[in-house]
Amino acid sequence: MDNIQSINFFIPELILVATIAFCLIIDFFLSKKNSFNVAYVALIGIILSGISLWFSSPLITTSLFLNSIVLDPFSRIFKFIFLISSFITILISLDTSELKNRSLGEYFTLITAMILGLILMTSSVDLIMIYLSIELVSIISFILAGYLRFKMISNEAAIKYVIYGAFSSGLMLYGFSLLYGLTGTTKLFEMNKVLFSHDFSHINLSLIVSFLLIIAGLGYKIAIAPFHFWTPDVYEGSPTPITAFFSVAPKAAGFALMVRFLNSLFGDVNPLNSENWVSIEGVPWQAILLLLSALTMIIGNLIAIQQENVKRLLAYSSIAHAGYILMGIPLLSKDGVFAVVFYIIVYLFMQLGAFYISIIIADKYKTEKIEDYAGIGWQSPFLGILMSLFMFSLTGLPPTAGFIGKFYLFAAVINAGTQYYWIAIVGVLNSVISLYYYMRIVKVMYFNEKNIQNSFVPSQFSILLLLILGIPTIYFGVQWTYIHEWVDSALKFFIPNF
Amino acid sequence: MDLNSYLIISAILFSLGLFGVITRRNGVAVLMSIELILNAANINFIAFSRYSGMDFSGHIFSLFVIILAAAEAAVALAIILNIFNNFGSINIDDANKMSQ
Amino acid sequence: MDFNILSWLIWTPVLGAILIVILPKNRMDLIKWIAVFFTGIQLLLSILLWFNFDNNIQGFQFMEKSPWIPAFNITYMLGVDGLSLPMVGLTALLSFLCVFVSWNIDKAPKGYFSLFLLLDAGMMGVFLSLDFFLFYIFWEVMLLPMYFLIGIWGGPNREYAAIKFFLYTLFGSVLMLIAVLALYFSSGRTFDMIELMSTAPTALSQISWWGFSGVKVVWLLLFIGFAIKVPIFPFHTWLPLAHVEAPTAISVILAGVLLKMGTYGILRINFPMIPDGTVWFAGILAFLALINIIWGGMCALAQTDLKKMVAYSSINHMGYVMLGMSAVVAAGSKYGSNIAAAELGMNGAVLQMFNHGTITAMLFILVGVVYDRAHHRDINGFGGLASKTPIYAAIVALAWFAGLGLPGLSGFISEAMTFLGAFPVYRNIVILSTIGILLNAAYFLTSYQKIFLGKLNEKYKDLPEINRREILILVPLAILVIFLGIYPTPLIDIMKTTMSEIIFRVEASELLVK
Amino acid sequence: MINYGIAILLLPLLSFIIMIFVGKKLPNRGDWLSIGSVAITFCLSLSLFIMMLFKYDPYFKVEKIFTWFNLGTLDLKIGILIDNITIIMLLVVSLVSTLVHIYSTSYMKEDSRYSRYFAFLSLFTFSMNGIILSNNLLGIYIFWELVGLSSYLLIGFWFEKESAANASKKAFLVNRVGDIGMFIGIMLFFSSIGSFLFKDLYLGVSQGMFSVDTLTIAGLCLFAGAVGKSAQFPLHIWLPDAMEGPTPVSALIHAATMVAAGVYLAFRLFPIFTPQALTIIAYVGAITAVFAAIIAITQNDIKKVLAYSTVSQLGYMILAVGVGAYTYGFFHLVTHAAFKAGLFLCSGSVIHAMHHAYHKLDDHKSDAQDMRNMGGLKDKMPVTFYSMLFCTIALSGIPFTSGFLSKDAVLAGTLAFSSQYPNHFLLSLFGFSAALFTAFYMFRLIFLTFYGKPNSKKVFDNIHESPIQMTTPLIILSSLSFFLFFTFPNFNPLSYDGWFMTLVKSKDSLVPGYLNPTAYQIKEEIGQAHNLALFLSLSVAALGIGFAFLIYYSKLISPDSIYRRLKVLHNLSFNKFFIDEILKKYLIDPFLKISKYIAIFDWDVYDKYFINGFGRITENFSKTVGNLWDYKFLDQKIIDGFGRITKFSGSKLRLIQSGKIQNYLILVLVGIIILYVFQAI
Repeated sequence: MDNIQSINFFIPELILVATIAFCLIIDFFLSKKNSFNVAYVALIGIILSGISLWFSSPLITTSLFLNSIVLDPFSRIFKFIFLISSFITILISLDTSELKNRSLGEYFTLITAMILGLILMTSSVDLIMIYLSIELVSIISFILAGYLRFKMISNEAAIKYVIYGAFSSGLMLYGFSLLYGLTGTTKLFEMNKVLFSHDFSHINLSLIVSFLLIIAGLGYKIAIAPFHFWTPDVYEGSPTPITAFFSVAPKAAGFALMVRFLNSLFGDVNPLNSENWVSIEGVPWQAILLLLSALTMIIGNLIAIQQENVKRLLAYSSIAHAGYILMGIPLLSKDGVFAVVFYIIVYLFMQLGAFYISIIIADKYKTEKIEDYAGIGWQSPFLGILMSLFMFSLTGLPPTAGFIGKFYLFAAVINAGTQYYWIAIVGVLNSVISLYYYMRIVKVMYFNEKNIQNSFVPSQFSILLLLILGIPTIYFGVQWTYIHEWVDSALKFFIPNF
Repeated sequence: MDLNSYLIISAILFSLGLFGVITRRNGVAVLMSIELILNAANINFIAFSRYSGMDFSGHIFSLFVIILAAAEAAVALAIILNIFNNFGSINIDDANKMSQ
Repeated sequence: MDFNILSWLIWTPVLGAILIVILPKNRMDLIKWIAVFFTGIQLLLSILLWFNFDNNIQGFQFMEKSPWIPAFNITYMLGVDGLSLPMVGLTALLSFLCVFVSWNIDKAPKGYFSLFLLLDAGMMGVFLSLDFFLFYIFWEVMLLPMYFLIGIWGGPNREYAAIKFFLYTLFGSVLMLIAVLALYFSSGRTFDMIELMSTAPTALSQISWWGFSGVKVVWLLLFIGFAIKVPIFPFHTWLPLAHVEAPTAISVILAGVLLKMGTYGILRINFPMIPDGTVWFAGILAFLALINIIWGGMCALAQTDLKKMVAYSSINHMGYVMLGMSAVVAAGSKYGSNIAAAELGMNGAVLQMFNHGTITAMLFILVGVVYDRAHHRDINGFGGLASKTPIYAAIVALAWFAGLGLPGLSGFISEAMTFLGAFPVYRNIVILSTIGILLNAAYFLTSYQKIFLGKLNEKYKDLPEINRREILILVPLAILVIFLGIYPTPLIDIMKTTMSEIIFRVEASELLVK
Repeated sequence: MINYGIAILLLPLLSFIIMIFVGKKLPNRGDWLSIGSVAITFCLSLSLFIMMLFKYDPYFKVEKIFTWFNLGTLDLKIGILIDNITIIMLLVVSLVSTLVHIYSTSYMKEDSRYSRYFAFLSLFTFSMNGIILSNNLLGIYIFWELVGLSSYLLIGFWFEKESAANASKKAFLVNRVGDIGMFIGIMLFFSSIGSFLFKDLYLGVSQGMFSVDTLTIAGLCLFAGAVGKSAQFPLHIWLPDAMEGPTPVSALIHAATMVAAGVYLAFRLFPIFTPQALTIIAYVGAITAVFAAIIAITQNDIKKVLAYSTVSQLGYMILAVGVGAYTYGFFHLVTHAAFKAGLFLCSGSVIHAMHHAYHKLDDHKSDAQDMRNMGGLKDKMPVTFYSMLFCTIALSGIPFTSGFLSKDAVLAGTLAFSSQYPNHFLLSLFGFSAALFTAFYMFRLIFLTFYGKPNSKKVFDNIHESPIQMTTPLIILSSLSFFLFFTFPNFNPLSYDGWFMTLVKSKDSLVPGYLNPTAYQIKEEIGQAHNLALFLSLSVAALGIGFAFLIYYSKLISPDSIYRRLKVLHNLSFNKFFIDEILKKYLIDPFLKISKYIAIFDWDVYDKYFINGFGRITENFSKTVGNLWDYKFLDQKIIDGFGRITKFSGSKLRLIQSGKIQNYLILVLVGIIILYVFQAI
């Protein structure tokens, strides 16, 4: 479809673009004190974009802008994920004291712009577009990470992030260039055809090198070991709402991109045989990804055990979660992709919820230390119960959504064949390890009593927001048929060949 | 000159970039090294595009890369400026509060 | 059926829990009476179920089935048979009694009783669900209230005990999850246990893992999950800790019901679904039973903490259950088609599960009684209490003798059945296991003597006698212990059809053909 | 007939249930209830007995089988069997029990747990009747343990005494050792036959369902139960300690009835014992008989002497089973029940009197059971004295007593066996020497207690004859030692023919292959050995009594000089051959120690280091990874290592200073390289 025709299918994104522009204009007229009002503009824009997305047909599968972007139900789900997570992040940002009394116009504008980048990441099928969207997200991330300009650690986070990010994208770009040289095209589907129609065994070295360099670039985005080293510093230095956002949305986009990139590049995606696909030979990408997955879970969990700071703990644990999710990608099956999408959806709610509670508690008690959470379960039963719920869900205990997410992941692994059992065992054992540190928070909240008897009730805004995050966490643990069918139907049209 | 010469040059550039990124203390120098890596990729793109002769997407790609590199450099320099204001140095390893 | 009695059994306590959560904090008495009311209803329902149960029908009764997640073929499916019915009765009875046991909980009773009711629902769900996924959900859901109940209301070392219990059991259950999924996918995507019983035996043999047959791998994964609950040596070390630290009522539930879940799971899932694995493992199971019996008995003998001794005695007693279970292979023609022995072993095992439930409940309640009064549990720290508290001493004597397997009390007949059942197949193991009978007597009598006999310890000359509430809690258990010791037929009649069915399924294994 | 049996079984149980719950509140603390129930039991037994005498049928048998429970294919059957042996045993038990009940009303009058005592006695009577009436091994095992329970409860009745508490525990545990053997035996039989009934057992054995070896082992396993219950060597250790219980209890349980249950079991099982098993049984019995008798010689506690005497006499009975003269063994069981119960009750009477005397003098230190504190009680307690004397005569085997008849028969049996198998001559040697020692120590007891000078005048003055409730049972029991009661239509005091021997007929062995001689052959041989045995037993009895007379009555030989001369022997005997100490040192203590080690291992090693080790490994690993994070390891070792390596190679890379971010980047590159290497593998 050419560019003009494509516009018709690009309305949600266009609304976002308009919102970004509008935000910038509004911000111009607002004083520093009132600059937070830009958030409402952004929220309205997100809602409008969401509505137009909602009413766009879920069944249309086509490519836009001269085959550089696709429109498919798979990316549609992710668009919703980004809209919801940014919506919640903006709400959280409005509530936190960390960002009080700052000029926030650009902040909200940047978040909105980031959504656009994320959306493009999930729909790109052209190397150029992929690179562009990744850079769009990255550059905005650098700025947001360093948004607290006068805070040393925020600066530090930003410089580390920017150097790491630029370096990684440089590596990835070099990988792209090799891939381009091998296949002579930048379009993923054409590359796939070339890879399957030619014998690459004599030059498989360059293919592998380019694959590894690209994995390094993508791996940096989703923070899998050993490309995760920036994560803790950046997560700690960034404003907490941004940390929460980073641990969900760019990760989701990275996974979406990875799923699309790897499956359309290396997998013989035949829609007729949509259960299990065939991989090209010569590149052991599945084994490498499984290894990375295991490594990521183990490292993420092991370092998370050490943490005394709730925010850092959640940041590290998000690495472990990336490891779990990564498990579903190399399976080359619909079940695997399904599980990845499902897990990301439920992960969105529980991770944001846990972060939000830590923000509320940090605002109220001025602490992020785990031991200072003592007795909170008794002082504020609402926060205690919800925090426990999020912890259970992150651990993967029924009847929470986190369990269902893990369940589908393991189901996909088991279904893929006995040769994958080992990764399932590594995965389940890691969730046992994760129980230890997640439960430590619950333990401190309930078992270690403090003498503080005054009870603490969060604001109504917080309660509402927490319910928005908490109810899906429990409800999807009990009844997830809709979500299952939604994701399932989306994957029926996953990545058709053009 | 054939394709291989370009590829060798780009590989050398890439390696130099890597070396510079790893060894330089100065933030600006690190950024410059990263530019080397990007340019190595650019050379690749153009060489492949020229010698494989299929389409111009390689050229287009390298144009985009140049633009994005500029944008990235702008943001990075702004951050380095900020670092300089806060830490009084543009040595990136001086910005190391968290690990202490 | 219009009245879904099984659903009511599970969800009644949940209703109670919700009601308690809604109530204001200061209505202490009301909270307790609500707990009494809802567990009481559950008990009545289980009695109703007991009387409406038809002993002669093979398979499951009172089945309920409704779709839950059709996309993944997960259903909400409940049913009861001769294996689960005794466990349901035990759960309902002990839950009801334990509400009274925890009458004096004064630390956050609202939280305690609501969690307790949730625990009750979870246990009931495990015994009633016929959908493997549902089973797994209940299995894990039960852990959460347990974690809090030990961690908040437990003894001095409660945090450690709680997390250890949690980690241990989660470790087992996640391995079980893999097995569940392997079963699901190899048998044509179903969690329906009844269907799995017919499809799984052949389906599993078609997969293999690193050269091991799927039968063995899946059997072992399931087994580890269940073995931790039983607990089977060497997965037993959470038990003494958790039992000692938990409050009395929770110890009762832990030992009385939770341990049974392990053996219940093996009997419900491993045995009928993977008969080949069962046959392959039966010998090791018998050997592990021997170790449980001897190891548990010897550890109990050496304890100075009364509650720890009782906890180790549970390890010892669950060994008898496993010994009886291993007898199932006797039915195969390889072992002379000794169906009578298999029947003895299997019925004995389930009978022992029930009897140990009642006996150990008495033991823990009695330990709780003395702990409430003396505030310690050191066996050597008492002496001569029998002259001060004769009624208490008499009830303890009854429980202790039931524990050591005195004929006429329920423990004896089930232990004897397990021995008699396993004997034809595992002669040497059974002969060695009989040392356990001696050990039982040794540790129970030694502790009894140290606490109750001899000169009265002057410290306790004002020790109050057991009170009426405590006696009333113990009376139903004591009646059951005596009645089933003399006349086990009502219980055996319920389970024997199901046991024959399981034996028949295991017997069908090709490994058992001569 | 079966209804009689059921009534006999259940009446004491009923009395137990009522007594344990409401006994204290009943008038007279409920003793009438227990006595009444046991008296009715006695009447029922007596009527059965009379019926038996009228029928006069040696093969009389009534059996009723119930299904206890059904498991699908397996019917678990139990039931009641009444034959002549049952009836005789029932009569003995209910008679002794009734008398002990009556005796106890006086003996235990001052005890605060009076009603509980009677409840326990009822429980015992119930369990003992259960053993007798059972027609199956499982039933016997069940009641076997239940008599163990009542024995435990009654030995430890005065549980405030540490020694009583210990003794009761010891009794239960030692008995359990035997019971385990018995249970294994039961399992061996059951696994082949699928039934516990004697009937099926006999049938199975006679059909040759067992090899001789299996049968030997199974028989010996069952016999282990008898070894425990009947206090045979080496499980005899509990019985002397059991004397910590009230004396009437010792008389009933530990002399007359419960300990004889082992003999009763052996009697029931005789037809299935193989020759090998019987030989071992015979030796166990013989060793026990002589061994316990030797110990009895040096004991000073009046009850201990009687206890060892009981052990010794039980050895006789077992010996009789072993040599095939098992009907004579049973005969000895019955006669012994009467006079040994009499002896115990007499000793109880003495102790009671001594105790009261000490009590009056406010002396709580002196031992009322020590014979050295007694002496000359003959005139003060004439009824007790004459009863005891007569029982002693019976036990020593003097003609005109029942003891003479039964003991003589057993000895004749051993003699016959030894003449048949001369290499087993030790059996009869042991038998006769035990008879010698028996006569000696029993008369030593009589002389020390009733003759000579009283040890303390004050005590002596306060001694009184016991009340009528206590003396009546003494008279009844001692008179029952008169031979005529057992030989009724036959008035020859030297021959044991009579109703008993007619009605209790021995059975042929059922072991296939005719390995054992038939009952008729055994009877013939014993008949031939009878005269020799008569002569020998009379002479050894006379010898024993003579020695005792010389040493303890006329004091012609000083006991001290003998002690000195036979110091080692005396020490051994006095200390019971150190069996308890040996068992404690080499079996019990090590076992307890192992248990302790295992518990410590389980809790402090296995759990702490192995199970928690997983946690610790995870933790340490995470610390290591965490340090890796902090670059203590990676930064210092690997990265600096690179520097060092490059420095070493002389390049100009010394300017390298790894900043923090650069470390990350290096790790990325290292990661990629590792992955490359990995994929190549």
